[in-house]
Amino acid sequence: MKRVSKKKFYNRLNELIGQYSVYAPCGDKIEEIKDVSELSIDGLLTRLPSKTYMFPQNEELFRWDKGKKIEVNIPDRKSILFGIRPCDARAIATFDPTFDTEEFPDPYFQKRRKNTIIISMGCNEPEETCFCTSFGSGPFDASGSDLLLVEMEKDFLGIGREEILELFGFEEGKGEKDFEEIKTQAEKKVEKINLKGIKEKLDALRETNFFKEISNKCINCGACTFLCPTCYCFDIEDMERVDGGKRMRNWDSCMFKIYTYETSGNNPRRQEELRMQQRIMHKFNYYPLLYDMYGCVGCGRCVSYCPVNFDIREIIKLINNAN
Amino acid sequence: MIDKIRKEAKRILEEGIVDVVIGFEKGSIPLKSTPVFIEKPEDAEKLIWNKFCENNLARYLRRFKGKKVGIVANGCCSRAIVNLIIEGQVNRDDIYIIGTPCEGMLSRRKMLKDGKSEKNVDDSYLYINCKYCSHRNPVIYDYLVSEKIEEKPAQFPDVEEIEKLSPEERWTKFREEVNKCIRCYACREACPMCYCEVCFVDVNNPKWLEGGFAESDVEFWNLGRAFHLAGRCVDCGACERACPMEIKILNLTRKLNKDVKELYDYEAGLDIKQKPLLGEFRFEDKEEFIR
Amino acid sequence: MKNPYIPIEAEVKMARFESDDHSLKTIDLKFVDGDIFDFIPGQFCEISILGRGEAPFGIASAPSEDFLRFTINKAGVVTTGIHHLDEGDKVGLRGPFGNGYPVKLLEGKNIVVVSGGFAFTTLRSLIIYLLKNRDKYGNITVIYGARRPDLLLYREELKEWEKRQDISLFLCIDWKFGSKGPLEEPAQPGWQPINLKEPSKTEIKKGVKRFTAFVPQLVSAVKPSQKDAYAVVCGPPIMLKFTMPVLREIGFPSERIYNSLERRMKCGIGKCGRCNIGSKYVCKDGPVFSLKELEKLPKEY
Amino acid sequence: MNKAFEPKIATFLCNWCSYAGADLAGVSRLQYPSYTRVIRVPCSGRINPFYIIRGLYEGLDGVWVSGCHPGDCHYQTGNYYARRRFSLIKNLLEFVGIEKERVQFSWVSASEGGKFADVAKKVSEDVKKVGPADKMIREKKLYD
Repeated sequence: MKRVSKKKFYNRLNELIGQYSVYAPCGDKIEEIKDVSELSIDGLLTRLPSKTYMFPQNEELFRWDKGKKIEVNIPDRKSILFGIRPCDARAIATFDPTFDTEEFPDPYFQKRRKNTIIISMGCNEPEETCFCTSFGSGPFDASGSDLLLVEMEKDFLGIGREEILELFGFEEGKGEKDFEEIKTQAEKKVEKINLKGIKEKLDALRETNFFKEISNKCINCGACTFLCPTCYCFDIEDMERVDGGKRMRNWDSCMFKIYTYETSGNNPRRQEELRMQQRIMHKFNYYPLLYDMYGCVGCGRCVSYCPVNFDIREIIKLINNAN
Repeated sequence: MIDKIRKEAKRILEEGIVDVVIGFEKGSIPLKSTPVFIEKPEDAEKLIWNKFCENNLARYLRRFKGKKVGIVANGCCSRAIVNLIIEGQVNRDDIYIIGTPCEGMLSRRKMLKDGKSEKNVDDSYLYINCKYCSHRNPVIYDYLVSEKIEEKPAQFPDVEEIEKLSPEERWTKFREEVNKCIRCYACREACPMCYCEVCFVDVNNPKWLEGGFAESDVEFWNLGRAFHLAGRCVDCGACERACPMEIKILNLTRKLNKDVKELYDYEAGLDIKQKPLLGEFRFEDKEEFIR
Repeated sequence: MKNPYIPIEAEVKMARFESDDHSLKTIDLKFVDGDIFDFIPGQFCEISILGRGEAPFGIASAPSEDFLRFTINKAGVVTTGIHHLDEGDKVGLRGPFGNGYPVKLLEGKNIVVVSGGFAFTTLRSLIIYLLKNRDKYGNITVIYGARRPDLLLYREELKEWEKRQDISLFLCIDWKFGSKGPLEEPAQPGWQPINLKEPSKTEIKKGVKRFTAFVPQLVSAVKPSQKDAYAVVCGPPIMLKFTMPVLREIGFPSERIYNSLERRMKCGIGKCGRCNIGSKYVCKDGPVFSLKELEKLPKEY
Repeated sequence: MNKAFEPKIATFLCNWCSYAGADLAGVSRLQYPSYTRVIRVPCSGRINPFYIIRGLYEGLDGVWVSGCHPGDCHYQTGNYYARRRFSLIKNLLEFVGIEKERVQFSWVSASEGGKFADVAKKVSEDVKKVGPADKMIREKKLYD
């Protein structure tokens, strides 16, 4: 098992801040840091998900000047995304099939993705809202990260790509046993929900009254989708300024009435339950169907921040029971 | 108290007085109660009432148009119902109100932060609007589950504290709070009074503000939403509790409530015969600020 | 790497109002640099007016024409912006997006085109394409209706097609000033009434091409043969709702009814997430679906 | 910035009184600062408080609304309703820290050309005193 002392690791990270832009959790958000001392990774999950980095809340697609001459600036800088949790790291991978398509590649996402080293931090103490193990993953799942750190008392254990391990000066050492123990302990704390056959179950429920019955509680705010690390819906909006303008890409949410509202006044998802259904179906039916993966990583943000406690885990259980 | 709520809910469902009862059940995470919609009398056992019933159930009433609805309502919820009736959104005859005097709800997040549990918590963990609540008893009801409790006069020490600051300090405070906003509109959707078909942020002609997350946009949004509640806010605090970013939205709405109370001696949602604040006027309204 | 979000600059070569009330405007575009891309009838483009936004519109010109034509109803911010355009003005264009009509599949078959209102745009593209490659296709029947005569698009071309022998065109209008409800008498002189209660019993005289009716009733009256035929339908949701049963009654199986849908779109490339019907994106996998495909999807359209 | 600060003040004037008052001030050759940008509205009751917020959002240094004296409204009661809205929005804006000088209201009748000039002077001075607006302004320029 590769390991390195925390001190050495942080020193190395500090050194790299010149070469790379380092983004890390700072309080509620993921922000660029200029020094390791700004870090605050004590909390488990940042309130805002990793997509705030990979797919910012608002991003400029292009701008134009007075003569309407279009100019595109895509930031191109090597970066390190440090200290996010494994679920957040895997969430970034769920964006790939949508944004990294062959026909219409998304250069903004792609460039950032290619330039970023993702260093995630295993969760020794998962919260009770976590349910990552349900997706065949877990609090120490290294898939999706270039390097996964396991926090020991004084050291970090590292799992990941060779060259990244080398970059941070990891050395061969012991620790398999400790790691196994931490891992089993942590996994025990995470609720595992049965997702077997959920896609087919949802197919069967589509034409029924199921969603109408369960969706009464949902108030159709965007808290779940905005805090969700895998939700990627966006809106394109022009912003005009005195000397030109810019076209922005802003987060949007399938929970909003206006989201599908057509100019003609027709709204295919006028009813609240249809919008709620869209969210669940997208995550557990369309995504598995199209890309063979779930559109959910089990981070539990929507569970803990939902204003009305509309628990996605409970919905899955209801779906399981409905069949 | 819970028994009485359950019994009454069961009775009105059995006798066909209502089609559905809106109340609270135990939530899936600790220190949380969650809205529940009871349609079968036997399900009435699910209903609970505790210190964590923090949503305003009046928010759901408009969904059940044309149905007879029973609702478990405390002071602020009943005020919201009154306001909805005044504004012609719901019909008094369609609603059966199970009134529950309420001593305030506890702030779940604050308790979690301090590691408090239900047992070792005190009144300092009450939500700010509950702490200074002036209408703890439901203002209208068809059935009251317990004796009315003592009312306190409306107080706004939290607002007064901010008013004492200098403009710059107030601005910094406002900015700090509001800039957390991610514009998920949870405040709007949780609010019983925010029922516009198309919200002012969603209108694109006139386009009041841009859809981005720039400081000016979130400031406009929060100010605009607060102002739309002038004279309508029932001070239930649902917006602040719903906010995933914990913005102190109540600062703004409570300031408006304070002004409304002081300037016009008006409180929203006390009586069905009341007129909306901005829909009436008095000749002697104050106008010192006008040159 | 090609950036799919960047619009290409195009110039308005022709702009004219289509209807008397100036609610419909037709613009012809050409790229400032380079020729027009190749496309299939039924595909759409995103037209952007910098500063106002962009919106998707079906291409109304055929691939054989040397311009891109769009006919646009004034409804929102972008469309109002387009209505303000004059010849020589510049717009941004992205596209072509979507799958288009299955022109290869239609080869050798009879084709029934049903359309209502200004949804006729992409069908004009299709009809011109079919006429251009006339020998590859069988009988072509076009049934097209609008509220008023002036809301029928491309009236010059319609007149021309009415005279042609190799395409049978049936037009209808359903609106008369001051009238309420369905019309039993001609809405305008020259527009024959049909039996609205039992439209299938109406006898259509040879040579009569103009009727007073709603589109579904006209379809029922014309009774286009389903034999070896495909139906291509595009129109407002309410028209689709009533036309589908009529086509089924005539005997069109659902895999031979093609349908062009519309949805609110932003990106046009299957990313922004709003135009899906079930697992299909209207912008990427559509906008043309066969009824058979749609039956498999949730009833959200 | 060497140039003296010249504020921009959006001025909403009621068609039936203040606008005529401004006219009278002009006809009477009364002098007042030219920082006001007049927008004529049918009544002070027409002023959506969002206009005021929007004005600040657009980067204006001040917003001044002027209507008829209470009792004189062309539409009988428009200014009474407006008065309630104005006092609430003014207090709210002050509460969040917008300087109170930036948002001003006045009653000026059609015959008060003198008062119009006076108020215009006072409003301009007030706004000038607090300096350029720096709060709630959306990004104005993209290029430097």
